[in-house]
Amino acid sequence: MASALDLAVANLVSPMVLFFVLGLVATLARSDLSIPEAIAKAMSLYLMMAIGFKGGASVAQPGLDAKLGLAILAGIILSAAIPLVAFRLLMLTSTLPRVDAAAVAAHYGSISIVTFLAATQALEISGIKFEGYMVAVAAAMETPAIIAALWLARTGESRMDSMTVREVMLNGSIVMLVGSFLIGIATGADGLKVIAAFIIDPFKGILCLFLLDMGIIAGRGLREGRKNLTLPIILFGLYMPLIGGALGALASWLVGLSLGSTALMITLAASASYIAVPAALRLALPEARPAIYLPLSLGVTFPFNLTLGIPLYVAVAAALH
Amino acid sequence: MASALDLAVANLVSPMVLFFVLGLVATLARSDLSIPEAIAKAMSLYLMMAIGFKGGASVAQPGLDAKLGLAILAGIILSAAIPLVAFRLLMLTSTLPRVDAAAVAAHYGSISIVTFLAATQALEISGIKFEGYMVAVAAAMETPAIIAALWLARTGESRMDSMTVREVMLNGSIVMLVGSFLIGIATGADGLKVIAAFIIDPFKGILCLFLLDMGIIAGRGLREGRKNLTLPIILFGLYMPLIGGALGALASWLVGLSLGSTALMITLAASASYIAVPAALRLALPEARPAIYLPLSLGVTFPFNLTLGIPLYVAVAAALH
Amino acid sequence: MASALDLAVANLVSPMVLFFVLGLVATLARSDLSIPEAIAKAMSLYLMMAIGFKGGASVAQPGLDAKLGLAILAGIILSAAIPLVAFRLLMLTSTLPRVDAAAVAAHYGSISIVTFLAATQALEISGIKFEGYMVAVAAAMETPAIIAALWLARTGESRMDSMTVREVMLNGSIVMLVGSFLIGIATGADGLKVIAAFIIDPFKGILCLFLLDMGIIAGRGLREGRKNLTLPIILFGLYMPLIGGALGALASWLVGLSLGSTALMITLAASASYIAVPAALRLALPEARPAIYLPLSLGVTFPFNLTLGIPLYVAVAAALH
Amino acid sequence: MKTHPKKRIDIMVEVPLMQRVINLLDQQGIGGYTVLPVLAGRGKDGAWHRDGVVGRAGALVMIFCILDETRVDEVLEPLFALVSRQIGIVTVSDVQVIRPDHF
Amino acid sequence: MKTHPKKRIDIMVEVPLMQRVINLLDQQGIGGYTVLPVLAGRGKDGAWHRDGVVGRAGALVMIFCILDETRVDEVLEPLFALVSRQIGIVTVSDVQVIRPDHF
Amino acid sequence: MKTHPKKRIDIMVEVPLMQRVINLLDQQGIGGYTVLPVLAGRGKDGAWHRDGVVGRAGALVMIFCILDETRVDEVLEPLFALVSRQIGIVTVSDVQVIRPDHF
Ligand SMILES: Nc1ncnc2c1ncn2[C@@H]1O[C@H](COP(=O)(O)O)[C@@H](O)[C@H]1O
Ligand SMILES: Nc1ncnc2c1ncn2[C@@H]1O[C@H](COP(=O)(O)O)[C@@H](O)[C@H]1O
Ligand SMILES: Nc1ncnc2c1ncn2[C@@H]1O[C@H](COP(=O)(O)O)[C@@H](O)[C@H]1O
Ligand code: NA
Ligand code: NA
Ligand code: NA
Repeated sequence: MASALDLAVANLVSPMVLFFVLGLVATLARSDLSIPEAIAKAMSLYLMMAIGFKGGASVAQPGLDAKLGLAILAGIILSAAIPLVAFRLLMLTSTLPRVDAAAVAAHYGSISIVTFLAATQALEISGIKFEGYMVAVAAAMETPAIIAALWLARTGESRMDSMTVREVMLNGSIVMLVGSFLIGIATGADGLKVIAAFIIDPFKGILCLFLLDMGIIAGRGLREGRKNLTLPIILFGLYMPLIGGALGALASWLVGLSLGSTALMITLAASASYIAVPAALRLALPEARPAIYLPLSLGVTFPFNLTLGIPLYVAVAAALH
Repeated sequence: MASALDLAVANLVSPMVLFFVLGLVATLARSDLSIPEAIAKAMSLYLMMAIGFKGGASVAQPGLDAKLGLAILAGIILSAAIPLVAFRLLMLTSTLPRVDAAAVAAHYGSISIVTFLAATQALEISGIKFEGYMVAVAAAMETPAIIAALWLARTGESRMDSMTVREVMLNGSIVMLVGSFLIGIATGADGLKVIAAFIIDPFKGILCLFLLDMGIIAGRGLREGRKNLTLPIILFGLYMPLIGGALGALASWLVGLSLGSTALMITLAASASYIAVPAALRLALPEARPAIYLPLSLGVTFPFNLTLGIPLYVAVAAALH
Repeated sequence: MASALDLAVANLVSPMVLFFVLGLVATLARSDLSIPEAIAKAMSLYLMMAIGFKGGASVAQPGLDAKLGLAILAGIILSAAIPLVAFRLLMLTSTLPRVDAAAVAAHYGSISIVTFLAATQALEISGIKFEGYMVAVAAAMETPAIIAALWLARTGESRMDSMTVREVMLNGSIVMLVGSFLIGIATGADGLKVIAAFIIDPFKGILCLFLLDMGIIAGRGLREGRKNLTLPIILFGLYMPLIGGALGALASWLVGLSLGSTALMITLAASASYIAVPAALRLALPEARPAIYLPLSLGVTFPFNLTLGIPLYVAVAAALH
Repeated sequence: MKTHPKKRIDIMVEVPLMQRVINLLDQQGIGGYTVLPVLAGRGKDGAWHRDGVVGRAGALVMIFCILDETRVDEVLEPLFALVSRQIGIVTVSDVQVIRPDHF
Repeated sequence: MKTHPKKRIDIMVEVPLMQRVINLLDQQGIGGYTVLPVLAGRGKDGAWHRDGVVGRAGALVMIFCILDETRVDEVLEPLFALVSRQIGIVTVSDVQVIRPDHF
Repeated sequence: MKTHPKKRIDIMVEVPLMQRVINLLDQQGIGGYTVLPVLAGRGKDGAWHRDGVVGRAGALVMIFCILDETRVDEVLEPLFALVSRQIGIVTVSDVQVIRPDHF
């Protein structure tokens, strides 16, 4: 496992992680360092565009892997199944009311694209390839968890009406990700050449800046969270990724994904949403407290995955191949 | 005309057009996908800077084409003449009140820089050169149409006072375009080398993102517009570019422009403003309803030019040479 | 001194300076050209990140110059000493009340990072190397001047409480600069390679856009300032950089800095703050009028340094070696 | 200059709810509304800040509408039903307008 | 704490008109004004949204100024003449201030 | 619908002062507050504009809080002590709320 250790270290001292730490530390030290909302939104759109387009362009390559369908199916099942596990664990270990437990569970079934991005970078460092369609898998995993969680919450007055469904399915991030993926497929390698200088060259640098912002938000989450996050909940934020990741590993093994795609599938399963799910739950499950699930996902699980989780998931994927 | 068809197809499946379509479709599907105002403004400034600087730097090359002056003159005449045609057609075919007809006419005399940019990309694809001074022509065509339209509106209380004139002439976009053009001339190829990695390499990618935003705005325009745009007006938004373009072709032929510059002159004549003119008319002709001219220019004419118009204009230019 | 003249000219017709002039002229002509706040903030963060990271990465190179400590010490002393000189001069030559004189003095002890950046570009043009640790010197010079000025102001009720100190030390810009510097040291040349396409390639272009914004702000400052800036104060804004620069030259000579670092040290000493100091003084010395020190620093001293000062400082540094 | 008394309803609501509030105002046939950006805030549900927030959740906007006193209740009742379970606040105040027909 | 009654005029106006309104307030010798950003809105002239808008047209800002009751009409009359043909609304309301001299 | 009278305090304050005002409101045990962005303005200390401003100085924000009449003075006095030397203004006005317990 030496190489795994190397990767772990390489990951920890990568500019991406260090800029995340910078944002986190600065915020905990109460610096006023912050990224304007408009810039954060633009960077997020940029990352969706880049990862989606690249994924699509590589799928467009001759010899499309037949596993695409299976992988997406596996992703959907994971997204819907993980909340059931998470919910049970929370009801057992914490004193969270049912509705909050269901809300938190939804986040862990869904995914975090930035964690996914960080994992692709780690794979690059180790020179491991992965299938472009994993982007589609990521998109497919965003929402099923929400349905599962609403069912778990079993509140008569849940507001998952047609309008909400449409808003969740068509939230800006997903549309940008899927749209860019399709455009990538349509224009292929030529299209990629056209805009490579925009979506490939500066990609890593923008990811650093975005992670700086994530660090700032995580720091705010931790500061706010202190009041609401009890020890059992914090622990859940640390071991749940491992459980989700294990299920992701199992699924990848069943589908027979490549080493790189396995690592990404584990990462997706282990990551927790902080964009699509919170927005959906404010509409569909307003009683659930954002003050619980936002700091937990942003302040505990995201940092864990970014620093320790990803190298571990890559190592596990390697061990499975 | 096979090559024209090829170009038409190549244009339709170019990332730029596809991202425009993505924004349009997402908005019509009521997705909340949107680009923050600050980012849209910044991208617009960036595009002005890039196109202006590149144009200036190429003009700075030895052997400045003597046609510069003639081309600008032709542009000014086109900008002032097209509204007269447009106005008559609207008065004949639609039930628009005089003041609205004049306002719409102004937009078609003036120009859309983004349409111009898209045309330069189409020329690049087909490997057709064009003169850098066409940027100056574009700038010169922005405002004459407004004067013509105010004269057409003949409202006693038009507010085209000195302050308004200054504001129209010095609106941020024009200043950025002309200023960058002059800086490009002053610093020439060396200056271009200095900032090429900023204004050339990522240019196409940023144009894609900007067109995504244009698609979103066009979609909003169409949704809003439905109420106010009658069939005659919508048709006008489709055939007027062809008439304007024809006049542009005639002018180019008289001036004896090169193939590429002819295509751009046709595009300029065919395009409709949505920045300089609306702002000016809100000051000088407040009775004219933005709810008519904005959706028409953004939701009908811009998409038409971007998708079908440009390849056609290039083909016509080719046929003339 | 021919080469100095050449540099002066080369500097004046560089895109950076010309875009600054564009912003200045446009604003004085009352154009509405403006850069959204969010973009200005993002560009400023970007510049801090780029200059900090590059500095750190170069420091990480084997053979760290032992002069780092001495240079930082010299910077701190300069930052604290220059305000004393500036204050005396203002009390002698102007009718400014004590508190305003102290506030202005603080700005000239502290530094302007953008002036520093422009100087590094001028050095590049002339192919002169400089030590990466000068970034750390710049950071170290930001705040001592504030302490000195508060002592000069001698107002019983100065509010330099612990909270203010923390806010000044941890203001976003400094944290970004120092943080990126440290990350640059940690990741070294490899880290730089990872994000070079983001922080090096487009750097000059973004600097141009940022200087355009500085020109706009300087123009606003001049328009606002007319009312409050008397001739003695304006003159101070022109000769004080020279005095500060002279002290910087002396310090560099004592420390034995290289040619490039000497030019940068002179520039830092000659430059006046417009970010860290104003924010600190609004907290610690609210009686001091921003309407005096902001236009003076932004509208008089910054343009002087950018256009004439920097080439002069490089020439002086060359003369000293 | 003659002015006419109207009411101003200020609605602080979570961004995800915004469209629903707007739809409600439209259904009630209100003459118009305006949406103001909000930077940050604190309430019983904790503090939040707009900077850096990527998603739509966790941030609020302010929607206000000027309307006739007689219409206030028509709006407040369905509005309250919509936002009572959400984060946010609603206030009503008095304003004077010049063109009463406009509202 | 002793407070003093003043009036607050809120002016929603199109961005292209903003400078003119400000000039008018300056000419009237008003103590000051504040401009607030506006995100979106709907009125009889249709709906608009700030996002993505590149030009200055089609978006509005809010300008408010606090002033003495006695000065309200001096401002309202020329203001009305300026904006009556434009998109936008004007409201007047009561506020209390601590430093009456300031306004 | 039954509404209850409360007071709204609007505080225009320089960005560098914002955190202190917020801390003060927290210390006073106020139910909550909201921060609104401000674009530009003019007062006796001159004009300013948010665009392009890089640093935190030279720009203002608006903080408002809804609270019970009985608490207004508890807030105004320390607030005035804090901002009296700064650039900015404070106003108080009447509002009605639906959920009095909230404030
Ligand atoms: N008393 C108050 N005054 C002003 N704004 C408030 C007040 N209470 C709550 N808010 C705003 O409404 C948001 C939600 O309030 P809450 O539901 O109490 O958390 C807060 O984040 C504030 O932005
Ligand atoms: N009743 C209203 N309440 C609040 N804002 C309004 C109202 N009517 C109009 N507005 C605002 O004023 C703008 C222009 O109004 P109008 O001229 O009626 O289209 C609208 O886009 C809204 O932002
Ligand atoms: N009479 C007023 N009405 C509205 N806003 C004002 C008024 N006076 C001052 N302001 C705002 O408060 C800021 C500071 O005011 P001052 O301290 O008088 O310069 C100004 O820049 C305006 O944004
Ligand atoms: Na997951
Ligand atoms: Na045209
Ligand atoms: Na200095």
